[in-house]
Amino acid sequence: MSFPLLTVTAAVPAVGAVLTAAVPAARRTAAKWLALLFSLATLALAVLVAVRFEPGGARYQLTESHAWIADFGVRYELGVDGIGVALIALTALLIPFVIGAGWNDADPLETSSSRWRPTQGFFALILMVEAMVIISFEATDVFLFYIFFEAMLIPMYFLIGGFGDRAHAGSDENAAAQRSYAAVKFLLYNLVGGLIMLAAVIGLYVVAGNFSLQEITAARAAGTLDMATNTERLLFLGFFFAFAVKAPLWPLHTWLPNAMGEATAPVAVLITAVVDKVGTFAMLRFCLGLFPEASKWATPAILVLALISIVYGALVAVGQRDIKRLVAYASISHFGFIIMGIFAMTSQGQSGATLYMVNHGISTAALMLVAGFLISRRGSRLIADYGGVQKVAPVLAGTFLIGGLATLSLPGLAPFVSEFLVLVGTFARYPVIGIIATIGIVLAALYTLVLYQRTMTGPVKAEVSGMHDLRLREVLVVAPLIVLLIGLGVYPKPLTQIVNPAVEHTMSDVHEKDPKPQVAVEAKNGEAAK
Amino acid sequence: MNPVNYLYLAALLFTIGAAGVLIRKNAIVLFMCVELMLNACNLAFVAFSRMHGNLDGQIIAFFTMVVAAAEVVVGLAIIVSMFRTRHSASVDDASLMKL
Amino acid sequence: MSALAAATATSTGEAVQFWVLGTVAVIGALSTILMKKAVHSALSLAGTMIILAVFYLANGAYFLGVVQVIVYTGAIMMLFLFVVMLVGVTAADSLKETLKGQRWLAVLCGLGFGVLLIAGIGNAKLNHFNGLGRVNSAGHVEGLATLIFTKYVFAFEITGALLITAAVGAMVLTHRERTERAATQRELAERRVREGVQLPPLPAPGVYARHNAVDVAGLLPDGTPSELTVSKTLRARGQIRDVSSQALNDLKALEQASAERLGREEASK
Amino acid sequence: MENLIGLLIAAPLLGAAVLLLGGRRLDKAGHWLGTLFAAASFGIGVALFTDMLGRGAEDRTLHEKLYTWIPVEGFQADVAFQLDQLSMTFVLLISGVGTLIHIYSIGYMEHDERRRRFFGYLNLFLAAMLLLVLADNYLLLYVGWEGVGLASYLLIGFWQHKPSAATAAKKAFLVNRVGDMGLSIAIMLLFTTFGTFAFGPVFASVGNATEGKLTAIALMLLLAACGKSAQVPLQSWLGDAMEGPTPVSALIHAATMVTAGVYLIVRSAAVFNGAPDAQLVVTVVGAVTLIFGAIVGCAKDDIKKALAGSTMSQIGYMILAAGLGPVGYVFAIMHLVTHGFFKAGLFLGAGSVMHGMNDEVDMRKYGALRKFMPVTFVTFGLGYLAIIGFPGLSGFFSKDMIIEAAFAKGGTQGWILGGVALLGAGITAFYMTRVMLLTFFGEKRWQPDAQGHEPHPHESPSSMTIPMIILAFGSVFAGAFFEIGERFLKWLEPVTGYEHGNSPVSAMAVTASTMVVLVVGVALAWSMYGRRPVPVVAPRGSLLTRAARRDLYQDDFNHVVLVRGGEHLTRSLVYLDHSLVDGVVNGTAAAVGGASGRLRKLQNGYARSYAVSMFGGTAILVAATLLMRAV
Repeated sequence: MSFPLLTVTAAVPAVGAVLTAAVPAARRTAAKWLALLFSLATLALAVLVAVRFEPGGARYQLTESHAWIADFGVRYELGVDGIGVALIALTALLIPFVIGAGWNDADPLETSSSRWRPTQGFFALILMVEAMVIISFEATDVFLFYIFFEAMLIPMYFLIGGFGDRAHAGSDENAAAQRSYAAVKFLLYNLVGGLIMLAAVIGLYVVAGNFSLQEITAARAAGTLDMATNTERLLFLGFFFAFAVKAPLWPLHTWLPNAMGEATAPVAVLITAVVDKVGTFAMLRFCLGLFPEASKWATPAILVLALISIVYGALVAVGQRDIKRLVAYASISHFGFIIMGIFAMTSQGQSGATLYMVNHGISTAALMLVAGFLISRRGSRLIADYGGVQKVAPVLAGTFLIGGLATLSLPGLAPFVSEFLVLVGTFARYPVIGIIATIGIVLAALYTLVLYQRTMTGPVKAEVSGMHDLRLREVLVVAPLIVLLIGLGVYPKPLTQIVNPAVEHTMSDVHEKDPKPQVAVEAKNGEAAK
Repeated sequence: MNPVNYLYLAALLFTIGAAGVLIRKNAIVLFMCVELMLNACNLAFVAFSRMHGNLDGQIIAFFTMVVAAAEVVVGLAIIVSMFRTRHSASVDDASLMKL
Repeated sequence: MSALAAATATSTGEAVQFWVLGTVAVIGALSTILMKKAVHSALSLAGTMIILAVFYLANGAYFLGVVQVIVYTGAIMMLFLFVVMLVGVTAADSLKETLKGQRWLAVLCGLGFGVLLIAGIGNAKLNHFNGLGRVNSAGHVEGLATLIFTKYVFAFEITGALLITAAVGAMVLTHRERTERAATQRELAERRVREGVQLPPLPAPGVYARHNAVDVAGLLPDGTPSELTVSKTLRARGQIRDVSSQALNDLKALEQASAERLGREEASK
Repeated sequence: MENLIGLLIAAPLLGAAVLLLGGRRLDKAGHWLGTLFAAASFGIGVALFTDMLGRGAEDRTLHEKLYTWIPVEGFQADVAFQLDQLSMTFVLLISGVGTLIHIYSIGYMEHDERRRRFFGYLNLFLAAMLLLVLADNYLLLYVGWEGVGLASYLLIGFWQHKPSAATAAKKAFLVNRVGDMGLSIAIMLLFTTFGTFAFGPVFASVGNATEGKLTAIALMLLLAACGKSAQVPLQSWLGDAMEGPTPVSALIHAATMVTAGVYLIVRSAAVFNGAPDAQLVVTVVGAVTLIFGAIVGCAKDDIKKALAGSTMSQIGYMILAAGLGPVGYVFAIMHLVTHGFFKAGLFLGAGSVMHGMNDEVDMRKYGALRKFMPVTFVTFGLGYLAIIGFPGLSGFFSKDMIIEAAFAKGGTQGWILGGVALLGAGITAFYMTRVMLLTFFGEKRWQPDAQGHEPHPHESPSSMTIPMIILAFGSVFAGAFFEIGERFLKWLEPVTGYEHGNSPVSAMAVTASTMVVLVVGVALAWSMYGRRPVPVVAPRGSLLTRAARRDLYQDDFNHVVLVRGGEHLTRSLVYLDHSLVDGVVNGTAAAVGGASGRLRKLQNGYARSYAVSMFGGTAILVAATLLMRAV
């Protein structure tokens, strides 16, 4: 039996979480380094996964399969396709930055008792989330996926509710109340989605007789497994609802601004850049693979919802007064793009959507983490409390601007590639929706630049005049992200190469082909010799 | 006379016993009502035994009696200890298991 | 009532017996649940059970009928009566309902359930009637014993375990371990002196011309009854009979009568 | 030689990276490094140019494919360059004028503590602009297109501590984004129509597409051009963009970036040639902007804003020419190049004036500066003569050609367009004479600035005057050089195509009428501003003047409709999000909570009450069993 690389990749952060949690109260710093070490080890393993993955090979690679609950056909089945590899890499990549950015976020307050160990808990929970997210990306058994899809809510709940943003406008009690509201809202919202999905998972088992994604997808594609039209649609809606909550899609989005607003910036990054990706990933892998006909049936409605998400999220972001909520609404807009790309049912759209997941993760991380550094300096999340920061902290302002430019998909930065692919892919099949979605790029510029203008430019406010620039740790956190943004924007081939074959498989799952160009293209006489 | 009448009688006694359980507050009387219900069942068993011509019904009735005896012993012990602590045998006074 | 008749068919005699005793059984059951005093309920229930024992006999369950009388009516009901006595024999239950809607719901459910049961029985096809003649051929008790010790032996053993558990349980629940040595009489006397509340023995109950019982309080010099003269238990239950007012009334009536008489005498002068 | 094309872009890009990442260490040498990288780019450009001249007209086009940028099933975007005569023209203009302005900025930004960063941005701009003109497909062009937008954003808002600068930068970026929307839709249309967006295959197969498709693509490209080139209706950002440092205005908002729209249209000539309706729209946009800009230029008292109006107007000429089809493409580019010289020169002159006048921009507070700034006066004056089309100077040739081509359109359209172009020439003469008179002639009307410093006008340092002199040289001779032997025409014709228009009016007549209009314009300006003293505080003016001062109320329209409307929209959406969308969620939660609270009352703790429920439940079960049997 070959080395269970995928299991190990998911197990390392889990072990790290346990060990970090066990560090004695007095050795806080050791816990931090331990967590960072384990996250880096996970990153190394993720890189190994990416290296061992052959883009031209079988659809699912590095597979592992063991019987688990034999009576119900539940198996411990892991396997990755290109989309999974890309997202595992993203997750493993972001966690060290999340840990680095949250280095001091969970230090115990001086007033608290010495036996309390918030720091250990904070980092252990982050690693726990990482482990669960990674295994969700790897699972090819629907039941196995479901378990971890739901289980990751638990550590997230504690991360949101237990480690709030210390920069809160209200009193401590007020902050605690809002934090617990946000955490409960996050939990309940996602649990409701998960519950409906559970019903659909059971329904799927009744129809298909097992939980294996590969088997069911193959049977669906080959036409050997027939589902009644209505059954398929109901099951699809059950799955899609859960993913749409997690993603989040309008109008199921309202938990995100609360959660991101109240959580610390690294946890907010964890929510939007890592955990939410499981939702969009699952749409691509489970919804389309298991229910191709129902997916096509639901496409128009979903595209309209995605379009509303794009425009609505961007417009509401413009009206926000709180930096982190603004980023949250911007993320809602971006998730609209991702979902639109997935359901455009073109290779460009789906490749673009996958790239978008990765790029959005990186760009939001860059913007949000810098925003977090900014907020921690001034102690306020309100945009109006800032002004002229670029004068006193030019590096901070510069990185903030680059993060913002990535958010507005400036060409040359990674998000542009994905956003354009999504738009082209959508436009090829649904021109009107594609054109309306381009409004999103104007609105993105609006909320980003308004945010930058109000916080960074103008006369220096008295409260910010003493602000110091980014520290070494902070630069180390942000710089690699920016390098990645530029690198993937200029040369996205390593990513597309892994993703393309997987997208082709998905396209064949749903029996769709790209629309052909409308006119024949003539090679230019002699000149276009490339 | 049709022996089915025994069953009607059993049903009637059972219902009366059940109503008693619901109406009475005194734990002792409540227990008596339970006994009444059990006896009604026994009567039905015995009648069935006769109708079907085998003794299994009687055996079950016999077991019922044993169980009823055990139940009464424990139940009355509970009542006594309850009375000791709160000087009342009313089941309504033992209503602490609520929100 | 012969064994054969019980085994095969219902005689007119049994019918008469059923209707008469059945009516009494229902009345007994009703009074069980409607009597205010627990002791009355218990007696009614005992009556019902004896009638049921008769019915068992009539149905050919001789062994069970006897057991019913001996174990149920004899032992269990006595246990009930014992506990009733322990708790307070005369304490009347208030039949006033405290839970809102409880009584209506109970009656409704009871009626509905009864109707349903009776409808169910009426619907069932219960016309065949085998009698116990065949199975009792080798002797009734022997037949039962065979079943108990063969087919139902496990259930039988388990009920044995249940009974033991119940007995232990009852002991555990009611038994209170003495945590200290009981005080001797001398110690009690010394404590009484030390506390100095009531040095001499408690006063005796009142002794009257027409009343002479432990629940009648003796009178203090001012004519009010003294609670000290009555047993603590009776006091706790509020079962003290107060005859002082009667005595005072008598006295008053006497004085009035003598006054009238004296008045008349003065007037006549 | 192909390998050099990449270097052309790489040099300033590297410069930008070095300067922006280098930190304070490079503060001392940053400006020299930046200038060096720009000059290197110009050097490479010249080398490529000589190489190109050495080859025949047929094989002058060079291709270089660096790598495949976005390889996705059915969608291939390459990082590949195409250097032909059109690109070459732009390369030389961009790197040449760019280098001059780098040199100028050394002096102009001398006292700014963030000078290193300024040069970094300038280098970034050069790289993006070169990428724009060298790209061999629309998507890569888009990268350059947004890149110059970013550089423009950074440079307009360079003095970020001024709220007005930050706002102007944001406005420029946003308005440009609206145009970019057009470009991205155009690329999407190209992709769905042709399956590719590389210049070569698209232009070769334009004939296969329907006219409707081509018109749609062309209109979207025009929208993009309107955004970048500040054409009506997306012109509003250019005036505000003058908040940036003056070299920026000269380089980006006069000579190069704003002309990118013209480049786009001329580059997409094949598409536009197939869509006559779109071409008509292009000419209309050009003509309207031509007049619009000219009118705005007449009323502004801010010297840079007056020049910005003029830029708008001159680009209107170019767009008009580009809309005329093969008749006008060459002249559009020719005017673009000559405009690059004289407008850059004019802006640098304005910068020199401001440099000497404590950064005062109000022309009403200038006057009589010719004595104090002789070099500036002469170079500015030459630029002035060039722009109004003084015979023999460069503007004369290029503008004249456009007017002639407009008449050659034929029919009523030709008369209208030609008339508008002619009128524009007159207004140009008027407003430029006004600028000239107010700034250099008349009484001195200087006033102390806010801090009470009396301005001491003086000539600028040589790092500033030398570029001005070179540009003035270009303004004077470029036109004649291009026109003699129709050099420029022959140079560009292989790329853009050319056909001689048959004008109903003879060339001589056009030239003559242009001269007449010119003289009228100058005379009118002289009579208004030369003969009598100019008031320091602007008079109320006529209705048209007041409208022109407010950019013909276009900004007010934007403000009321877009800004206010947008604010209301976002505010109500935020409210709706909170009360309606979230309200439904919270309402559901509250309803569930309330129902539970009521259900909780059933758990009253009374055993008898539970018994009733049990008993009732049993009764229901029995009933159900009976019913099932009955059924």
